[in-house]
Amino acid sequence: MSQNWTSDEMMTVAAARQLRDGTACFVGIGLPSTAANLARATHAPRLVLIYESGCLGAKPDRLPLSIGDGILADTADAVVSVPEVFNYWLQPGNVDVGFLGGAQVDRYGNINTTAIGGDYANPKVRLPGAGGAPEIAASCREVIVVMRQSPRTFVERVDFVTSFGYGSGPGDREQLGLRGAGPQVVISDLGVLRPDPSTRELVLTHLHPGATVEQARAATGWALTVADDLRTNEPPSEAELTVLRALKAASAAP
Amino acid sequence: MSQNWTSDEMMTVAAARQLRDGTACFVGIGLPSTAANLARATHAPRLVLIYESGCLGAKPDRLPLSIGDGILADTADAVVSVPEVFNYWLQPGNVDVGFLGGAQVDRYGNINTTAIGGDYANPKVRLPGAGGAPEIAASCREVIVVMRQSPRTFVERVDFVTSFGYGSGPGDREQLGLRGAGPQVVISDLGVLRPDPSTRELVLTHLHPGATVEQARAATGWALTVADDLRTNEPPSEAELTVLRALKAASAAP
Amino acid sequence: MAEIVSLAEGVAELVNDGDTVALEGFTHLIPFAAGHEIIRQQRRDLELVRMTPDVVYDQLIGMGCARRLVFSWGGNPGVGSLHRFRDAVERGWPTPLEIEEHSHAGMANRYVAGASGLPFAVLRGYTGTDLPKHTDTIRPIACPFTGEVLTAVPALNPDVTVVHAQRADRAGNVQMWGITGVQKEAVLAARRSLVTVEEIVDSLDPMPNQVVLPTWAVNAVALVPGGSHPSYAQGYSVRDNAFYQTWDAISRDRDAFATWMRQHVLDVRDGGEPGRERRMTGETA
Amino acid sequence: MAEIVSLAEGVAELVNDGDTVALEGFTHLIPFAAGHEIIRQQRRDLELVRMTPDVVYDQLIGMGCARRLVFSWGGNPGVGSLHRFRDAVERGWPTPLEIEEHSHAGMANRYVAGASGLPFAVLRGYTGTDLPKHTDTIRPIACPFTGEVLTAVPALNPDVTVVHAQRADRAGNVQMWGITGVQKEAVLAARRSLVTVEEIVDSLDPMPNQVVLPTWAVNAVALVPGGSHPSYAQGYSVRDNAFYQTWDAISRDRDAFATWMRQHVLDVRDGGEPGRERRMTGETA
Repeated sequence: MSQNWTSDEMMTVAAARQLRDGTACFVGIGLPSTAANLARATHAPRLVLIYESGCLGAKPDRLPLSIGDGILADTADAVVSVPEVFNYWLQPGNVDVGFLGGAQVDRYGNINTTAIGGDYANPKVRLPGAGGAPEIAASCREVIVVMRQSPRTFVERVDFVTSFGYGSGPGDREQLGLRGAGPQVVISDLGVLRPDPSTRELVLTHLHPGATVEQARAATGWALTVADDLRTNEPPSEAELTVLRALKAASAAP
Repeated sequence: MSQNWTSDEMMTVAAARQLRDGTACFVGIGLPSTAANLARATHAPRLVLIYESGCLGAKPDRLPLSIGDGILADTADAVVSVPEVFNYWLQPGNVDVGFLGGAQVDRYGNINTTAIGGDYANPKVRLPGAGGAPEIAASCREVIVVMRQSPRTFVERVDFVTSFGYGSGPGDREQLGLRGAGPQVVISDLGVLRPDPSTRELVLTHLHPGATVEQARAATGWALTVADDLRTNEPPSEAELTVLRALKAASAAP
Repeated sequence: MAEIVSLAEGVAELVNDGDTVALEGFTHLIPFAAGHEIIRQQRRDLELVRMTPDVVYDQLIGMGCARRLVFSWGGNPGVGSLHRFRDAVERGWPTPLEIEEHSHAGMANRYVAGASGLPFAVLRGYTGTDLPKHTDTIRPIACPFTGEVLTAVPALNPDVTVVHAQRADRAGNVQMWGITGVQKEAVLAARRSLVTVEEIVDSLDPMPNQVVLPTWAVNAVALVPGGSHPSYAQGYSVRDNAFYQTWDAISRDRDAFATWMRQHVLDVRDGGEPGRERRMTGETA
Repeated sequence: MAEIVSLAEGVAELVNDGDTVALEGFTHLIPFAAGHEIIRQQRRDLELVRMTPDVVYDQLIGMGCARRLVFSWGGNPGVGSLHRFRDAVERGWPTPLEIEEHSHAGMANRYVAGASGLPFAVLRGYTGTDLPKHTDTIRPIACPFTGEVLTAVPALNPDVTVVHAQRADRAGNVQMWGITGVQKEAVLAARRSLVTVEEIVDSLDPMPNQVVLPTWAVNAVALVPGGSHPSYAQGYSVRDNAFYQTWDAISRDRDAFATWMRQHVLDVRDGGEPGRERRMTGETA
């Protein structure tokens, strides 16, 4: 049976499904924005999209190409300053879900978007850095991480902690006084991982259709634990694929 | 020679004359607002009026009847929030002149608008309190005080320091790290007082036409020093009186 | 998402005895009608918070709703004293009123800290004044980089904040413009919020200098045209300056005050219905 | 009061070698033309400050104008890396680049503190991350009321801030709308400021979500239509997303970069004249 969808589409659809209608979601550009807009166009019409450029409740009818795309301001319920979006909306815990990507995620959900290899002063690869991520990871009620899975991206320990997940395990977030619950779900092109409630280690709970446990293990830089009740996700529905592709086509047009 | 103006009009005119064109002035309602609008309508057309309600560069064509009068927002260059007017405009020293009144002013230019008599918990007279005054007195580059003069209002020591002038004398402002220069001039219905550069004590430097040193001494609660070169102010000009009365008439109309 | 309710329902659901309550609005958009409904529903032991108590808190205090007042300027703007406030502070009538006194800059920053989810705010304020001697919520704080000493004030997080705005849409998004004071901060700092509005419309056309509170940041919206009288709602009404002057005489005398409140607040049965507050205006003119 | 100047005059008067310079604009209204004029006037040893360095700082860094960068996200938005920034950090070309790295929330609050005349700001930030190990301008601070430990960052007070806006009037009052980012704070925090605008008009009609900077808060205004290209000015232009993608290839290679800069920036003699930046667009498309 041949699939009529790509693993990136599956990843986007799986991420979109995580978003509950009526919640507020802090959205970064790229896959998170695609997933959030897909959710709003399908099962979550009242999803509130918040962009760090200061657009609250943006309702774009195509995918914005940058975090400060004019269509976000044009369709927002309110446009506020960048200090305000961080201080009044993110920091006090008004945002339900934060959506983060990254170059590396580790066993405990810590994320690196700063530098890889070498040391900080002389990195092998210099990445863009923190942006809004550290405070999104700290203050959103929960965090969804989306990242393609490989031994270079799913690592035992990130080279640099840009955004704090569960640190070294249980109790670390609480000890630091972080208010949000941290990364509740990590979605890759192979499946879904969730933190074990007691160890906080990321555990494979779902596979996408067609992916195998062996593939997931091979694409993980630590000894991956697989949930006893491992499940397989529903493939993208026709409706999901149609909307997703229309969104992408509309934004590629200009 | 009979005067065709009242001592309140003289006080207002003397206050207006202190305002230089092109400066920014933090204005309270009542006499300060009248004087600032008189200045703008006569010698200082580019005077920038800032009201604590958040109106920057208000240009009312009648006297506003409250600090949040709609005409202030309608004619302002910008309307900002109350936190912003205090934090971004007053606090960093962006305002040249602060205009304060009060129930008591003392020998060293400290002002009381909080309580008179008894103690703080059981005052004889409870006044409105601080409002914007403490930070206006601290952060404006200079302060102009306007107050009718009597032994009850010009006192040796205020019952409560709501707004700091020169404390107990030289060096106090500097020691506290206050950035503004403090009260540079006090204008009453009898004349003008200025702080002595070395002692910081308020000294009578000008009398209004018709007022005498004896009157001023009798209306002051401390042993008033009179400047060697005591001068007499010019009476209100016809132009000043015409504009002042027109402003007042326009605002009484509705 | 905000619920559209009647004013009576909104106050009944959101304002409890003993709550810390902020009714904000800086001269403009003061939520008088909501204050009157709180009086009618006989709330007691409130900690009232407001930068400028104004006539609305003079009424709440005089009617015995408050045990404590947190404020920065307690006068009748452009007129003089708040006589019910003074009677409570100077003579403990009708009940003693505990006060916590700040400056405008301090109060504004306390709301900012509350809205920001921080326990305190930093400002250059109160320096050299007698306020810190009497107000425990003013403390020094040193800059961790320069060592300079500044002033800290704790966050304000009211149990409920009530504001008045020009408009809401049917989804409960709130829009206000003109002088918007500290209302956004006061609403975001609060655990619960109630907004009274002049109008409920299909969609909110953008306005210059608008402040928009999204529906998911507000608990309840009530339609109360004229709900800010004798204050005003820019674009809908003008400030009733004559009423503020009239209030001076009414409020000087305990009996005159009680009579006025009975006639214009307590005996108004249809609280929250359109036109009520406008009728009150006519009677006092 | 702001002076109306040419872009070349504005940069010559306000930007000096060794200055701390902030060019702000969050995706929208990035002052590219002013960055190019700084390159043409060969400023050196600048400490560049900006939340999102974007292509404009990639160009300044690649042309050797900067000795230091203070930032929070250094990528090509929607595309990937800033290759000139990476070349400077990873290989010290054309000169070594010292970096001071923050988060967006930290940078925004540093500007807020700068605009507020405070030496530092407080936030819930950086907790648990590796940033404080490498950035000395992140320190703990305790609440004087609750004892809770939060994070302090020092104020940013650039020597000069440059922003692009939609309009100014002839008196020099500046108006911008749409996504206005951190520009008000960056201008108010700076010792000097330069604003490039799409248009100079007789009077500024109010716009929804406008930010107005009064003329007395700005040093100089220069008319530079298209001055934010390849970023955009809402109501005047759209973002040139294709250019951002094209930049990836141009900037990967030192020689290709140098050639592009010579053709499109250095050899443009009439810097600041209307239409210049638009011509540049056409050539790269």
